[in-house]
Amino acid sequence: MADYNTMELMICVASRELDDGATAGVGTGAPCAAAMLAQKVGAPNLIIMFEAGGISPLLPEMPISVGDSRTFYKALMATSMGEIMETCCRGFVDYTFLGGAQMDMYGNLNSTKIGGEHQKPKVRLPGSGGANDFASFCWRMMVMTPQDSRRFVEKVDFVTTPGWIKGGNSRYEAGLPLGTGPYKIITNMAVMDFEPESKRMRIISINPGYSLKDVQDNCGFELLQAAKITDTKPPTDQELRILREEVDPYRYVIGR
Amino acid sequence: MADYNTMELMICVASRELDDGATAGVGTGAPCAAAMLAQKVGAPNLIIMFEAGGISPLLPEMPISVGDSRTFYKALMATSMGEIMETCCRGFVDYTFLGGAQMDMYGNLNSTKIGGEHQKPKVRLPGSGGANDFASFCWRMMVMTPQDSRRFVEKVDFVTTPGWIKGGNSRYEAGLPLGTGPYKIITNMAVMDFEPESKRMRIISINPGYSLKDVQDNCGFELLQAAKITDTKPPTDQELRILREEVDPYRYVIGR
Amino acid sequence: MKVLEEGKGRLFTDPDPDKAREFFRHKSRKLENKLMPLKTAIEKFVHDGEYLAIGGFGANRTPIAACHEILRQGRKRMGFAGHTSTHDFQILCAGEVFDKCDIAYIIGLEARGLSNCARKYMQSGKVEICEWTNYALAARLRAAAAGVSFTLTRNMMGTDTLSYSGGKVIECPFTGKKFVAQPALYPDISIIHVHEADIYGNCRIKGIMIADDDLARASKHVIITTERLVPNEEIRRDPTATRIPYYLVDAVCEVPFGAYPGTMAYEYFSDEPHLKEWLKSEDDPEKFKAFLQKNIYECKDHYDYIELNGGIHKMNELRQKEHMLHKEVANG
Amino acid sequence: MKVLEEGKGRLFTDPDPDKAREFFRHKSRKLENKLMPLKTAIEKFVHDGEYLAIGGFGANRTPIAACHEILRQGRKRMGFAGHTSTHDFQILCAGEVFDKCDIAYIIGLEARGLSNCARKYMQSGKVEICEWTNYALAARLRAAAAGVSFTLTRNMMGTDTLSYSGGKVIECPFTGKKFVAQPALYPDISIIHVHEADIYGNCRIKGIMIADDDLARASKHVIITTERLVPNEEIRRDPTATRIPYYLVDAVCEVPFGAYPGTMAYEYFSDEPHLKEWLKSEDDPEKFKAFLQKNIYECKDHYDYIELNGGIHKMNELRQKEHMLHKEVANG
Repeated sequence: MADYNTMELMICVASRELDDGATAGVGTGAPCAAAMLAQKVGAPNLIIMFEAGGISPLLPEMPISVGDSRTFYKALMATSMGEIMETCCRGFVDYTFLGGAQMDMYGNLNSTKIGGEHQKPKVRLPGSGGANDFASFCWRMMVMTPQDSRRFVEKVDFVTTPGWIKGGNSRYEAGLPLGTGPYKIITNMAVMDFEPESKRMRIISINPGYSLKDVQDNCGFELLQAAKITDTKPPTDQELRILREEVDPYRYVIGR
Repeated sequence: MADYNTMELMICVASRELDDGATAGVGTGAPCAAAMLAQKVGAPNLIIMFEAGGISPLLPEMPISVGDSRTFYKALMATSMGEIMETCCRGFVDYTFLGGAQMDMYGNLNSTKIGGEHQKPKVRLPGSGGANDFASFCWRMMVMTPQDSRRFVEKVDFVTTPGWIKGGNSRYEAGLPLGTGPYKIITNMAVMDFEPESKRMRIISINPGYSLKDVQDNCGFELLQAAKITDTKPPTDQELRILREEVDPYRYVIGR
Repeated sequence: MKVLEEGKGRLFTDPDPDKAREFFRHKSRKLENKLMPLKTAIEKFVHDGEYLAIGGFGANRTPIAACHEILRQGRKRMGFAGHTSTHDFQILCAGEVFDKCDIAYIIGLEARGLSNCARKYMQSGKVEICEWTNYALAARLRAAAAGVSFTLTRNMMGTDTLSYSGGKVIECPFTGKKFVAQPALYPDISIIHVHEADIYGNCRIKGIMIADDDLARASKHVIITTERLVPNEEIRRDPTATRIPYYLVDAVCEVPFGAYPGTMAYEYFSDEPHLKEWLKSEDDPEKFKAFLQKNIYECKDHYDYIELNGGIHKMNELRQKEHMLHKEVANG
Repeated sequence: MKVLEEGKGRLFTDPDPDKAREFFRHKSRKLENKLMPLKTAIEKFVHDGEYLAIGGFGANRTPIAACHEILRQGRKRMGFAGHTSTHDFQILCAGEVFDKCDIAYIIGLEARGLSNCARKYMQSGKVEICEWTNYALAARLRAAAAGVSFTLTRNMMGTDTLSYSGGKVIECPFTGKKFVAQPALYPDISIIHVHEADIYGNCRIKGIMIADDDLARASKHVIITTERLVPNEEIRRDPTATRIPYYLVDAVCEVPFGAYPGTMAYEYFSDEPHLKEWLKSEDDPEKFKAFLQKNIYECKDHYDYIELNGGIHKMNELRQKEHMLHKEVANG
């Protein structure tokens, strides 16, 4: 069996979620690596959009910014952030990958602050950026993140980016576009989705080398369990080779 | 004294209203001729904008459409109608020239219909086009039109384009941008403005060869009179020469 | 939300962005060859009873070839966006293609005069109408392009144009001021003529955009007619020049001189004598019937029509006329 | 108008379009030479207490030279649009230039890491903040550019981002659905770095626009820094390429490499080692003070700074890096 690290595993698993001919709004780092890998493995027609305005570039290598020259290198269009977000809001963008310092059982994300007063926080974080926008507009929001109890918390300090809000139908009652919402959470230990009624996070597959107990022990809230929990298919040699040789040869991301 | 026709007179008089360094949203025909004449006489820095998207072209000749190639020939920018109208709405455009089949004492214009039911009019006209937009957004709206009682009416069949609405403060109470409104009406017989309080049309100068009585006799409503009514300065030889030789050599407009 | 005043006009399309999203969700994003004959494109994507919008501005960069084909295929009962429409409107009225019309500018051909045929049709009572302005319709397309249900404008207030429109006057919660809420317009189908496109539908437009960027984004289906095809590599060479991205587009039709007898900036100027002849022929219904038979119904395609009206010699003349206007630009 | 929910954040600028109109009414539309040194432009148009916005996206096409000059001139108590800001934000925090901030994205340098200095400043309580998103601020600029007091978006709802913003949730009178009304943002001054401009301020931008088209239109004053000047004839040769028309612009400053150490697409790539050195130097306050002295305060202008960091040899290296990425484009 192939040898791989945590980041490589998450990227390979995430890349399989992106189907051919779909559109994805991605950022830098792991999400971009997953999208590039998908294009080179199962989804050659995957269309990548960057929030700063790049549409479907022929990415020569990983961008260091969602607005650097690579994000519109040989692109089909170099446009504005407004147009990218409007395209998402019109319903043209299928997937987005996001992250955050904290996430709750409904997939709500915090990237704004931890502790203290809002005007004088203990720890200030970057804020929404385009995360709240992508999560509101794209059909399926996914998260790639290492799993531990400090990230997976009962209550986030600040809801920067919408998940299923308070569960049930609360996301749509709040006014967000119908049919959108968190789809999959991919960690070093497992893959989770959300139970259709309660919209609570649910384990659907466990990664090689981890147990159900590991996953729950490293989560600050109770995880639901799918009727049938499968084993996450490990990265194939082909996935690893392409990821290491073509997608991230300088190990910017997989070297972390 | 120079010999000239009605159209030439109106164009020359209108052109003097456009000051140097101002911006004007104009259509085809007489308004465009007036703007071109102004550029060649007293206002070389007059900026012409066409609603289809042309900004400050070096007009080689009169356009036949506000969207034909001449309207952005060597222009500073070729953009969208939305941007032109937004520029007007932001307060960047000083003047516009409009016309209509009917006008009332408040400068409200009708270019939509005459008689009959709205869904089955006796005479259907083109509608607003960009007229209502220009009249709502530009600081000073002017009209060039031959004067007769069928055009200058007590009540227009349809208010397509806003003048001072019902007079007084009614234009701003309706919600239109503060400080905008009809400015001057230039006819073959006279030049009119609007009395500051009532906002009713008022004679301020009489064109050569006409009397106060002619002006009132050819108007379907009572015209106010300025404290001092002057004689309209007739076209100068220079204005006529430039208009005939440079602005409209084929007499598209002045030949009508 | 408190509405202070509203027009009595009926909306011919649904401004609900979630319904539009549901449609766009299932629209293909695949980079696939969309090249097809114009005839096929009109058959596949223009249907009786749907809402149609035409790009360009009157007789400038307007897909005239497509308008003729719509008449040949006899489309009826459509809704139409009478937005900066002139010769295109004149053609569609001749075919009585629509019976619902959002009106901004109709009937007129600007400085050229008015179309008797179009005027008679609009006075016949056969067409349900709703009044707007050029900017109001542009703002309605902008709302749809942004995926929301309305945008604000400061026009129309205080006039009958508002009273007979579908707009609503609302009070701004930040300033207390009045604005018109212009409802999103999502056409079922729009047809846009461009300078260059690749086979996937990535398009370039030179000169004024009018409202075609938002029109393409607002429309559920888009047919592109293009003066010429360019390779996808050329599109990718200069992504800044792309104005319409391929995923908005359903059909790409190569139609050189597709805007004739109108103007196509940087390509050819309008055929004014022919447009005059057209207007003149409308004075006599019998004469006009024959004119339409000859110029549209008995033509197999746009090239039969061009052949009838001077063929390649005329096209070259019109190129010269445009070239005269754009010497530096054309050479630049 | 009924407001269903609203954020508690304070608006740092007035969304009233009539007040903005009154200002724009008196802004010169004359085609006049606006060329001046960057130092002069900052002196004339950037004032303590005003609201500032910076174009570009983080370290991409960002007017870094102008940010340094603002520090040298010691501007204070400004409002700032923390919109897609990264290295620019890091610089302005080092100078404690602003004490009011609309936040979309701050502190971070994307994949490069976080700025300790910026983070400490934002945790100090010295800065009054209001939360937004990248698109929310773009939508606020869009409203201002359109001359209205708000635009609708479908983001932020259901989150604390809305609760701490200045947005209001309203009900659509057409669909009954909820939307966020994003109040117009009219900055007092914005600074935008472009590829080409003429002396009047007509500008061209290659590649992504980000939000700079609307930013220029929304701002009361605009300073342009440009990689190079082009003759007005060149602008008029291809009016389709103009992105910012001159009448929006107050000052044109020719600043080659003006986005260094960031990326200027088609010109030069970012100086990643220098950006790393910058981030690293922030770990030790004394070290960072010295770093700022050397790289900003003791520099006469941007060229002293470039000289300190490799001069023309480094610039050529960065050109090569960008050229590598854009071989075909650069040659195309």
